[in-house]
Amino acid sequence: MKWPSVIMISALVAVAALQGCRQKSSATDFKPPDKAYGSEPDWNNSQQIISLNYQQTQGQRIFYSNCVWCHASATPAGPSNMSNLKPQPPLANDGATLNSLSNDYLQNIITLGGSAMSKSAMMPPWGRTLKQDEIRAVIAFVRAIAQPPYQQPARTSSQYSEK
Amino acid sequence: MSENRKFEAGIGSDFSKDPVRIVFITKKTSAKVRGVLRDQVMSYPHVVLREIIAFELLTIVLVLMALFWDAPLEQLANPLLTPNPAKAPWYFLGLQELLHYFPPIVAGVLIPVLIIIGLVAIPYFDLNVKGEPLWNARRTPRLRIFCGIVLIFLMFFGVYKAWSIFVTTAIIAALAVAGYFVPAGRGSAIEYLRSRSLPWWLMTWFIIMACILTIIGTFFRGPGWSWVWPWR
Amino acid sequence: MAAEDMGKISDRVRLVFTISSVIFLIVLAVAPLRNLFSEWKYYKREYFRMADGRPDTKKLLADFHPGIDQIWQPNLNVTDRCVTCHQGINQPSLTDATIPQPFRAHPIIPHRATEWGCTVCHRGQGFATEVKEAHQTTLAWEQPILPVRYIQGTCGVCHRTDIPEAPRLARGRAVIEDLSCIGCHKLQGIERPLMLGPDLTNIKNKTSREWIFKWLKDPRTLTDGNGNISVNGYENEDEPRMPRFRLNDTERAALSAFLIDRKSNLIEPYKFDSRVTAAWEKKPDLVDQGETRFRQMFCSTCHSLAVVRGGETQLIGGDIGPELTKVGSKVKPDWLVSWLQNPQAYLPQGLMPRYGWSDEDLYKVNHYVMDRLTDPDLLKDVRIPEQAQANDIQSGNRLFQQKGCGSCHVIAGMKAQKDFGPDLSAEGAKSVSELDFGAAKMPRNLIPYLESKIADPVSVNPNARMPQYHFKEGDLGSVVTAALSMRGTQTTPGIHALVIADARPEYQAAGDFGKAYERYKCYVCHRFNGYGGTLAPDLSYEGSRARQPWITEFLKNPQTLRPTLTFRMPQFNVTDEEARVLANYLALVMQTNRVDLTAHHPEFTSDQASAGKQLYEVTYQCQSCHTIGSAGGYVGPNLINAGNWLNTAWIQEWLTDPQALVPDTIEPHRAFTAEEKSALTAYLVTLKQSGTVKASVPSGGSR
Amino acid sequence: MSASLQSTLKGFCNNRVWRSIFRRAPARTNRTRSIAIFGNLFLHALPVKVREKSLRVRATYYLGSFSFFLFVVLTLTGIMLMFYYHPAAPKAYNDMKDLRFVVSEGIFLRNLHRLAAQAMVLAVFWHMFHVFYRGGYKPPHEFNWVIGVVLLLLTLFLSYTGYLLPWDQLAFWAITVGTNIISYIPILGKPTRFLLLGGHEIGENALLRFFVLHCVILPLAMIVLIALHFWRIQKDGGLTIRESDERK
Repeated sequence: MKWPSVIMISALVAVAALQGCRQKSSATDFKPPDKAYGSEPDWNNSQQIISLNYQQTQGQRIFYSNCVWCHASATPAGPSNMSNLKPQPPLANDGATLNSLSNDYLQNIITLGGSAMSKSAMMPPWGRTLKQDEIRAVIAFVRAIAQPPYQQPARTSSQYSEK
Repeated sequence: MSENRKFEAGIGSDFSKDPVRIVFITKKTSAKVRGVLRDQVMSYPHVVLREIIAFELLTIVLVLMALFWDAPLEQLANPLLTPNPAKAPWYFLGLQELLHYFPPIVAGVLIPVLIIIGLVAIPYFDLNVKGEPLWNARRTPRLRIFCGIVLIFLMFFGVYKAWSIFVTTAIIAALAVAGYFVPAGRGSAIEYLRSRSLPWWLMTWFIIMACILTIIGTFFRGPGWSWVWPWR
Repeated sequence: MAAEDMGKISDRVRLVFTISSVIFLIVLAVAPLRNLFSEWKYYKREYFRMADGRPDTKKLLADFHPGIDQIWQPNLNVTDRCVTCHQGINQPSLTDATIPQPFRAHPIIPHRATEWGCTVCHRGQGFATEVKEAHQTTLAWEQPILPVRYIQGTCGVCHRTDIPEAPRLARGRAVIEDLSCIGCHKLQGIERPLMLGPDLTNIKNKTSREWIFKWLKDPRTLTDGNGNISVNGYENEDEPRMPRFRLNDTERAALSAFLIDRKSNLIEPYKFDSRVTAAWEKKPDLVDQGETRFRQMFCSTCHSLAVVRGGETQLIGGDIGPELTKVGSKVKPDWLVSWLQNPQAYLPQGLMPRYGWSDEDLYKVNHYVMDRLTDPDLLKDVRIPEQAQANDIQSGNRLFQQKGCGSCHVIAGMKAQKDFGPDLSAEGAKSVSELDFGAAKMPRNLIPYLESKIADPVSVNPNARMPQYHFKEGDLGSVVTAALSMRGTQTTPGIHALVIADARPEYQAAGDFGKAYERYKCYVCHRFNGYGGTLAPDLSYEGSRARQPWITEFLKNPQTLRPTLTFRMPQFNVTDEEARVLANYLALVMQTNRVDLTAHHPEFTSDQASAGKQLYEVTYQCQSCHTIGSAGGYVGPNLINAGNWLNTAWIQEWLTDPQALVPDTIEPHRAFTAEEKSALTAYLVTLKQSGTVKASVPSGGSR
Repeated sequence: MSASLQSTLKGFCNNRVWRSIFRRAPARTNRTRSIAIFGNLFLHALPVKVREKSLRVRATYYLGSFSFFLFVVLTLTGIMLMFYYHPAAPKAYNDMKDLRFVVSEGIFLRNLHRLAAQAMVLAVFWHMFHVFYRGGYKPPHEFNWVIGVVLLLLTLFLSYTGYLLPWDQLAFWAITVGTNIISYIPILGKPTRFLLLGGHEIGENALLRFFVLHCVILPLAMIVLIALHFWRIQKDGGLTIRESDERK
């Protein structure tokens, strides 16, 4: 009467052990690929390279085409427009200023412009020039280069309703 | 069964205990039922049981191997992408190796056809019916013929620079000829070689040749059918 | 002996039978269990466990299914079982980097995974449900997963036009085009231009054998401002297009002898007006004046010079033409004069425009170049016999062909070399068995092959004919990305239909305009109906934008509209007649039907203009980007002369939707009311530059 | 324990259903044992009695049996594999992938089939050599030897036709090499190759022909010849016992 159970148990143990080895070996063989879709040097320390994902890379592109002129200390064309503006716009990597602002707030001020959010009218509204996804990407890029680094707020239920 | 022919009827076993089995044997046939009763056992269960054991062992080995060894699968067939070397299944690699040495008509057609004819013809030449050792009788003429034929073969292999075949053939022929010079009643290994018959030598030569060629074709041939060492 | 004994079985056989039967049964029972331990089942269980421990379990497990999941798109030839393990790709709550793979959500991209599958972009084996088979190169699958850094390579399979979303791909394609890879290789999506390297038939006129010798040693060393051989050259600036060939001194001597021996007609020295020579010969500031003229003509828009700034040598200037720091040690004075006068006589397909020089300017600039842009030490270390030997010439001729020089350089009387290197138009689809790794120690896989072959051709094959290229940081990756995008003709009908061909419009300008257009090489910087360069504004709609008199004036004396630009329109010294022809053509032909110049506009009132000024300065604060006079931002163009410059209809249309007129402009699209638009237009057309303002604008102004 | 087990067994065998199938009680006498062999369709290819010496492992190494069992295993696994297989390019290859990655036990079945095929070629060769060295081809077994040679060729051809079916590079080029050898036959070579491949190149036609040969024609021929082979062993007087065996 004992035979069948003994057979089954020993069989299971043997197969589990053998298959277990199999699992491990193939898992360690596989080297995960390089994760960076794009990259950006840290503005405060050009030796440091920040890896960007797809969305951040798209934000980087839009930032360097539309925003860099006023929100960076140097532009592709050389001098920055920052000095011509009063009040001076914040640098895009200025974490001390921007980290405390929520994604929704940034999304709004970029979409509607400074005057709509009771800020300087020098910030134009980009809602008709850029798509919402593009603005979201710019925010993602800004978050990626922030110094001090940006910390995601604790998970809220609203995150799940996104999209 | 016409009436005018005579048959001798015999009974193969104990009539009372065994199933009835009638055998008609004409006078002319040499086959005879040798009824040595003591020597026999019942197929059921002896043979049946042993066959079941054999089947079980085979299945065990096959299943265990199938669990831990995966059948190879390469990329999708692509006529534009010739692997170098393109190899036949392993059992044809001996033949493919021959093609490397000899002209296609010889290696691809003549030799396989001769092998098949040879295999089919074996039982119809009573060369080995008695299993008579090669050097038992008419020793000197046999030695001359044997050496002559071996030399012709070696020349043939030499002309085509088939050195792997040449060397193997030469060694086996030398062993066969050695039996001629060794007097009877020496060590058991030499005695064994001396007592071999001609078909034994031929078949042994064939098997060793086939194995060596297959092994070379499988493991020692690289791009352009050039010689490579498998451990490199 | 009893007959019954004939059936008796020995104990040994019984034992063997028992044991083998037991093992047989065990094995048969166990064999099917292998299926339970498939890798994918492990990941299914793991996902279930992970989802179970999260607050959003219900949502995560809503479409959980314990079997194999797959995305099936037969027209794309996609059967992707990746989703069997990558179960969270559509779960927005699994985007954190803390979520372990394979469960993390996919970043949002324009192509939804459920529509396109995974392997279309990522490659790898969609059939597989095992980690190794799905991701790596195996016997049954030679195309591994693309590392994310090269993933833009697959964008290029369908998108043959550059897309902004794939910057590495676009950069890689640009580098491949820039380095003239097409000279030796067939490439997907790139056509052979009329000229790759300069014609070497008459090089004897241009330079010396010593210089050729030095150039062949390493073309980059010539760009070093300190006279040192710098291995890195100017890493972050443009390199010479000429790669470094592996040549020894004998070979270099032979090649230089061969090139300098070409029988060409020596050019006649240009005869300057004797009054000019007499007047300027003795002037101490001749060279300085030449330098000023050189600057004024904005040669630096296309050519760069090494400048020491803050202790660091930097190249300042454009990269359309060669870098000129030491050009005085390279070229012969007579050649330089004739070149400046008419470059198209020496190189008909070259990019250098034909300036209208006065003798005085030519004399001054020529002296400046031959005097200042030199390095006396440049050719000091070149030791070759003065006279070219016949055998040198002969072996030089042989080398010229062996090295494939004829693929890029033309020599009259010699056959051009074609398809010198292998066809790379389907390189990205090559399987491992088609690649020649030689004895190189590297993973047998296309990606490391491309990386090392492009970075250092001899690393893969010591006898490679391919020369050594040098890439700026990151460009190697871009080039590999672009090479991976070249997958040849798509055999899958579904994908074939998706290929978005790169429309490369040809713009042919005819008549008098065509002559001037060709003379000044307008298309090198400007774009005309999709054809031409991107350095300067697109002129396809210039007639709708600018007023004809302004264009005429601008051509005669270009001014800079955007204060921040370092690249400016050169001073070509356009003749009145040519300016008229060019302006006429631009104003009449280069129009968009979005702007109706014939529509009648009511006259603007001064009230409107002052309301517009209010809007400009207070409500919308346009001065944050635009300058009027000397006040305002650097980003947009200077509007001080807007009234003379821009058509009224254009301003109206521009304020309505700037991106409709110039798709990539960064002018924000605002929702102006009709009144606001009229008011702003009214204000802008009042801005006309007067004589007094002219003096304060540094870069000149309209006459 | 043993007694109760035996009585249970007895009861089981006395069951009406059991008796309707097997008719006879367990064989305890030589007569019933003979009937067990004789009256059974599957066993009656065996002789009722065999010589004790032919039971020795060294007499056969069970090579013939192994060859036959491998054929049985191949038939069973082959039939199961046929449920998943389409003889069309490139579907055939995708079926291999499905067997490997999706079908439950698919890869196991394929492993088993492939292993058994290789093992059968080996076993048949070995069987032949063994029979030769034991003199098994001698009268009255001559013709059975010839049948054996034909069975060897059939085995090779079965294995060879099966080689193409996965439609991968290995299959394609192995068959290319093999069929090129055929075309060396003077006059007949090219037409034979054309007939075999259904064209000048290996393509879908060749795949279909190889499939039909592999799954229908050759197995049928094999079954008929195996039956004949077994029948002849019995009719030719059982296994050959060598004189050296007799002496011992």
